Amino acid sequence: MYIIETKNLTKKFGDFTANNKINLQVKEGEIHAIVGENGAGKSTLMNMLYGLLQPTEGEIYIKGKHVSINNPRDAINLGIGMVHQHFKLVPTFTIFENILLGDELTKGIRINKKKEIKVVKELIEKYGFNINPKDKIQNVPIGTEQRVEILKMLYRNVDILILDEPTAVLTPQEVDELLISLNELREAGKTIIIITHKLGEVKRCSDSVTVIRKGEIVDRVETKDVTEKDLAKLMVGRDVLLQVEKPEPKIGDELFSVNNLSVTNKQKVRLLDNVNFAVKRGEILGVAGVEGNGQSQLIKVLTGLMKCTNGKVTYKDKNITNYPSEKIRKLGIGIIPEDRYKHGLCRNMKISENLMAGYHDTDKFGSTYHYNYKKIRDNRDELINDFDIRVGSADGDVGQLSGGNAQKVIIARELSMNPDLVIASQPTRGVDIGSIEFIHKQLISLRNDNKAVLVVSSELSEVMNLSDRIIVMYKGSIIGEVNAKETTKEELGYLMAGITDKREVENDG
Amino acid sequence: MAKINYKQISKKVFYLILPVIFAFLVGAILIVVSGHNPIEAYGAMFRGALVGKSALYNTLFSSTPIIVTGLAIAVAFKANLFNMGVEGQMYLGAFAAAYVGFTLKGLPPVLHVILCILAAVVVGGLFALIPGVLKGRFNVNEMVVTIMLNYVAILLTDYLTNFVFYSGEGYAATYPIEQSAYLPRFMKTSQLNWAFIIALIMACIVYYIFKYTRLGFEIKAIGHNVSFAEATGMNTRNKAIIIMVVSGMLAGIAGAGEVLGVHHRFIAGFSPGYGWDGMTIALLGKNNPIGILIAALFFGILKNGGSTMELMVGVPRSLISIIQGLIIFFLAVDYLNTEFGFMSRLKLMFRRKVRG
Amino acid sequence: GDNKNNNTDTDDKDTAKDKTFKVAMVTSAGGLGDRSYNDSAYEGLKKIESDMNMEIKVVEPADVSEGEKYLTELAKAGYDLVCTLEYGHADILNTVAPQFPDTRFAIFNIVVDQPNVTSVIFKEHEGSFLAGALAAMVTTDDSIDKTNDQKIISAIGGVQSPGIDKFIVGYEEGAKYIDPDIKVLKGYSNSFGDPAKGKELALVQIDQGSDVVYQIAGGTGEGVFEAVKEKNVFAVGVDSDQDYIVPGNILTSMMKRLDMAMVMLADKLQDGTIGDENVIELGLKEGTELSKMEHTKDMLKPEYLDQLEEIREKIVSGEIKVTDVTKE
Amino acid sequence: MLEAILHTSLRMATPIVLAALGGLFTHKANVLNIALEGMMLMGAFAGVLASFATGNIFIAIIAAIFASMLFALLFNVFGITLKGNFIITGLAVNIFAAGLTSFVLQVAFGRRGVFSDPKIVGTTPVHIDFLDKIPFIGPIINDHSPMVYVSILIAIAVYFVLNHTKYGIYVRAVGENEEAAKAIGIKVNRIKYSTVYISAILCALAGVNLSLGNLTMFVENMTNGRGFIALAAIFCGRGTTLGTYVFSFLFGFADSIQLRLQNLNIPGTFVQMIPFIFIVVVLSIVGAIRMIGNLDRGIKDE
Ligand SMILES: Nc1ncnc2c1ncn2[C@@H]1O[C@H](COP(=O)(O)OP(=O)(O)OP(=O)(O)O)[C@@H](O)[C@H]1O
Ligand SMILES: Nc1ncnc2c1ncn2[C@@H]1O[C@H](COP(=O)(O)OP(=O)(O)OP(=O)(O)O)[C@@H](O)[C@H]1O
Ligand SMILES: [Mg+2]
Ligand SMILES: [Mg+2]
Repeated sequence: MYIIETKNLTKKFGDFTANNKINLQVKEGEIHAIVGENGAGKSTLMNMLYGLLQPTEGEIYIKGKHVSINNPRDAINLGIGMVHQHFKLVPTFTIFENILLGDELTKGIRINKKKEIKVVKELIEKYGFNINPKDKIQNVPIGTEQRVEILKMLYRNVDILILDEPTAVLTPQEVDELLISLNELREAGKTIIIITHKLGEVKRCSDSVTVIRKGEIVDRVETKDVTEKDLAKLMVGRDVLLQVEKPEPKIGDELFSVNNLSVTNKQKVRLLDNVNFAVKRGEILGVAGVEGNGQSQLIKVLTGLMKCTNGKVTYKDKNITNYPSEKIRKLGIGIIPEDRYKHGLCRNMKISENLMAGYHDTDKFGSTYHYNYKKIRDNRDELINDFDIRVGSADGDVGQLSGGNAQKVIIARELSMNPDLVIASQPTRGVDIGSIEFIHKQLISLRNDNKAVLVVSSELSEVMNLSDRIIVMYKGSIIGEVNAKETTKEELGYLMAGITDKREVENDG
Repeated sequence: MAKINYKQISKKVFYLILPVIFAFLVGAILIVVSGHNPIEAYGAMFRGALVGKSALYNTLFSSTPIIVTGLAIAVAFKANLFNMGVEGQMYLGAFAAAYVGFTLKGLPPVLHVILCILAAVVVGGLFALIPGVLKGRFNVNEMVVTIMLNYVAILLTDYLTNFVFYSGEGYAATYPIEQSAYLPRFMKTSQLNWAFIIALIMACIVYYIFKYTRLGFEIKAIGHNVSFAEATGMNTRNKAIIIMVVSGMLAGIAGAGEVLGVHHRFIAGFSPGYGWDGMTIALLGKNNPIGILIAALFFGILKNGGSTMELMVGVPRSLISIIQGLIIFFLAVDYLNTEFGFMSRLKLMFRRKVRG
Repeated sequence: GDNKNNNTDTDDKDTAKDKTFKVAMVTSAGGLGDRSYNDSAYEGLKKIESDMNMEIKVVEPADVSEGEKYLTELAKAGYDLVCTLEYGHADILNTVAPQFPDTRFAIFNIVVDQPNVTSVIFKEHEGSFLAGALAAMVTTDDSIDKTNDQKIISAIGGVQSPGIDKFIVGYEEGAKYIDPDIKVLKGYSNSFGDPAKGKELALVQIDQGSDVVYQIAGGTGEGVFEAVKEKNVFAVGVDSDQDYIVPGNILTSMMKRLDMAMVMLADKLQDGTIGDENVIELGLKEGTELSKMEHTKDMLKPEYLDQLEEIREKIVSGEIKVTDVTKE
Repeated sequence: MLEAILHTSLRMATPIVLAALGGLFTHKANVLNIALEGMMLMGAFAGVLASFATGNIFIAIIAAIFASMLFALLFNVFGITLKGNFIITGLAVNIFAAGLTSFVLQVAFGRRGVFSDPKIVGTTPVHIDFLDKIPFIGPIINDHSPMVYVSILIAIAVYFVLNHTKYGIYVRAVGENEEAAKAIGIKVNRIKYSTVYISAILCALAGVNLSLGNLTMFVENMTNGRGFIALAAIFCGRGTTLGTYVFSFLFGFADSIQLRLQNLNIPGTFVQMIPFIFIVVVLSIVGAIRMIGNLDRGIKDE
């Protein structure tokens, strides 16, 4: 007897079949993982379970009962809660307001804020999260948003919790904490469905796994029976390199340097504090750090989205401090921004248009006064092919692409312009392992060509695998630098937590 | 290339015509209520708007100014900039054209016309520069500023017309422009004039800008996602200013067309709200120049046919705006998009019923 | 063209007796329902229909640019007399009238020099002079409970333009003629259809001591009437006899007898004399006058009316010259 | 003098305040409501008709609300259910309302332009004795039509509803992140509908205030752009209740100053520009101050 069972569940978007005759089976009290490539149809399936999408065909059984879920309310009433891949929170509301949205506590008609805060505080304590209920969502780091989403569901006392890529945006510590929490929840009798691209996490926390490929279930296995490699193969249909090979770096001249960079915002908060570093040709410099320690601001300043209040940025011996992104790209710097759908792409524009944005005034697409549509289309087809972007229709909007494929559009655009330096922020967030392999290969080959990469990632393993050198940011400044080959996760962890004298302590002793 | 989907196209046409038919039906009821014969009334409308050369010409004449204001608004709206000040920019542009029209004397006709239009373009653009700069530099809501400046523009032209350049002929109008600044007509019995050709040229230019130029690409990107536009190097602050100015320039041309082609002088309060009509037209035409031409033509038919309906049958003027309002209601709906939602909802309801 | 025109006129004279004439009227931008200018003309038109058995038609173009179509179509439809109340149609008549030499056109308040166009000019400044004089007489008259002892009166125009200032300046001159110390407050509502603004404007003026408020502002003026009713002071109506709107509080109305003018035109059309005189000026004698003051006459001292009559004669005889600001 | 100006300002601002407070709800739900003008006009019209027919001001108010809500229904059906464009639908409401009012006047009552009649009952100004004792403030807020006091109460109520009730939270959630609201099971369209109805009710009151509070008549198009000024006030006030109120009042204030200055024989046209230029200047200054120390590039979507 399954707590969730679907029979021949099918979802079509127009002529495109996103889910084809899916028979999902989840047992009560287990953690069930769903894996699959980008665009395989995982989110679509979950959205149907949560009432956000209506199936084209097929049936859903919850606790053995045939149900029709027409909206999230129905789902919640059936005890199903969902944390979405793209968070659904109201930015100007506080954490407690977001958690209680739709279930406010009132006194008469007036909202009882005091009581609400108290209730939410208790809830937070119960699950051991470290967040302040009175903070506004727009001011908290993305990891906190994740927890708010989970709390929102836990407050509603759901039996079944669906988590769509919950770990994509978390730091390793946060991931550990989350997995522990999930375990506790299972212990408490809840059923959990988790979608993730990180097969290590699947191994660590799940009881069983369903693998989806191109909208169909390929296999359902018990976690203990498979290895990460097996899963990867099931997903992609071929063997996947879990770590990309990297030859010894051939370090060249200094290409890019940042001197005494500082940013003080309107509220007189110092977001960046005297940041200094340099990137040389032939190397990949990684920037590690717990989210919220100034990496975002650093990238914003370096990519021309924000102005610094102090300091100097040099590229090829040219002072490019406070250059807007237009000029930065012109100098041969490729930009892979942190926020995919805000700064990297435009959902409502075509794939071809997204593939030219930022370089739309170069003669690659015709002249400034006349675009050549053949060139634009050729560019699109070439990049879709070269970068293996999986599209339903090449003529469609980027908004129709799955998260990972959308990211590939950015990568394709920036790398195809032959940059000398790439500034990449979270380049593989939400991307499936096959694509991660691909993106890493691209960045490394760039480095091998005597070019350089500056990469920021909250994913420690990514930083460590990819970089030659790593700098660690803490509270807006650089707290330390390590050699990627020699360092350990522990060492980085200490630095990220702001502890610098660790090594000295060891040496002394 | 995608193959032509006839089913899709015929569906599109069907859903376009359906609302018009519906609006006319409701209109027919009101015509009966007002004591007239709807068949006679609509017949007059149809004849007045479409039958015969001069009727057709008059329809094109009625759509001329709103083609241009529609384009002016589309340029801004497409970039998500709410330029509600096209009316005011048009007034100032019209005044500038009239000023050059009556002050410069003895110029060859073509040159004079070009100078007048240039003046309108410059003045319309400069006036739109104010909300543009306020938006681009200080992030001041352009919708509010343009609404406010409309009043200022109209008051200012009123003043100039009534006191500085008053013709002395007993009504609020400036001196007449020189004959050399006239935009000639195509035939004596219709007011259709070269302003229409200018409107078509503007539609082509805007089409070209949207489709083939960097500015067009950036307008689209800014309209869809400003942060994305900024991050991909489009300098949205300066672009906001430029886009507002381009919009204002087009508004100026709309004004110049009225002065040089119709009134041959500036008349205070000459516009019955072309700027507002332009807004509806831009939106109905989905900010697309071809769509705008079609929507403007449709409005031209309504207006020209409407006046024939009043002249010939005596249907009250207010009824024409009621029918117009009704049609706009129905056209506002994106039937193709809603249709799917509607059908699937019906199906769902049906399914639920069957299951009990 | 002239010769032919004369010929048609003679033809008309012969057939005048048994022909049903058709008269059409095109309203000004304000349209019908302004209870003044357009409505007054429409009154005349209706009289033409009922008393003279002519066929009539009234139409309301949406804006000035439609004027040409309306005038052309009406001429084509065989109307013998096509009158337009919109001054903005002057240029248009210059184009349209020559195309229809057999049709008679008439326009008001502006002169159009075409053989088949009759221009009817009202000397509103003269009537306004009388209204101003009367206002000056009553403003300090303590036998009337609606006025105070301050020498302040006022005027409210729809928009600031020579066309409107023509009324106001005449009014001011009339007042100053009686008493040079009279102060005339002026305000404009920037709209002919904003009664709320009109009321506020009037209230401010009344607050500042005005007790006779002259409105030349269409629908905005309706608000002025409300204000004087509320504060129990006087207003002066315009264009048609508006005294009835707030009986007792509208001192008088400066009537522009468009109704009479319309009837006069129809008369001339009937007896074929309409081509005799192409510019008709209607001053105090013929078409501009104060209302009968049915509701206020009893409040006024008889000598006021005598004095008004005296002034009237002086204006008619040319002894008093009233400024016409539109002619500058 | 100042007292008198403020007294007038309050009265002149009231229709704008009411319409703006109504528009605030739709604004918060992210529905651009250009139809304020048309709804207000319908309210003014229906109020006058009902007052004429029954002589009862309460029935007049209810009729006004009813008529205005009918137009809100149109707006909802076409703008929200059928997903039409809000701006077009709003403009259509305005055109339709203008046409319908004059059509009904003409066809049913045989009148044009103005509808006034002694049978039309308006509201009478309220005199509150104890306010006489308060210097300065007393004369400003005393002797107004009841709608002025109602508008102040409504402003407080709007503040309370938007910030302290479930409904207010839902409206704001729908406006700020529709997806978030949907995901939690809030009926997004129902919330949007309701905001349009609320704005219709308040616009009806604004219209009634215009046609039966300040005056006792209907004149075609008598709203004269006040709906758009109200919309501007909402944006100027950055969507807060207090801000909206303050800016609506400022419009009334600038307008009443303008009326007074006209009588000082300064050229009328330029004096009449004062309210509009004043608002632009205020916004520019506020904007410039906000830009100090701003580090982000690019324009912002508000
Ligand atoms: N609204 C939509 N319209 C058209 N196609 C859609 C729509 N939503 C999803 N798709 C398509 O359906 C497919 C499945 O999408 P889905 O978001 O379920 O993928 P996913 O497995 O969650 O991928 P990822 O791991 O990248 O999140 C994709 O190819 C996507 O392009
Ligand atoms: N739109 C209108 N509605 C009602 N009455 C009007 C209108 N325009 C003018 N009038 C009336 O016309 C007379 C004066 O108009 P006049 O032509 O002298 O002024 P104007 O400035 O030309 O007006 P407009 O600006 O509307 O053309 C007055 O009797 C006034 O009441
Ligand atoms: Mg997904
Ligand atoms: Mg006095």
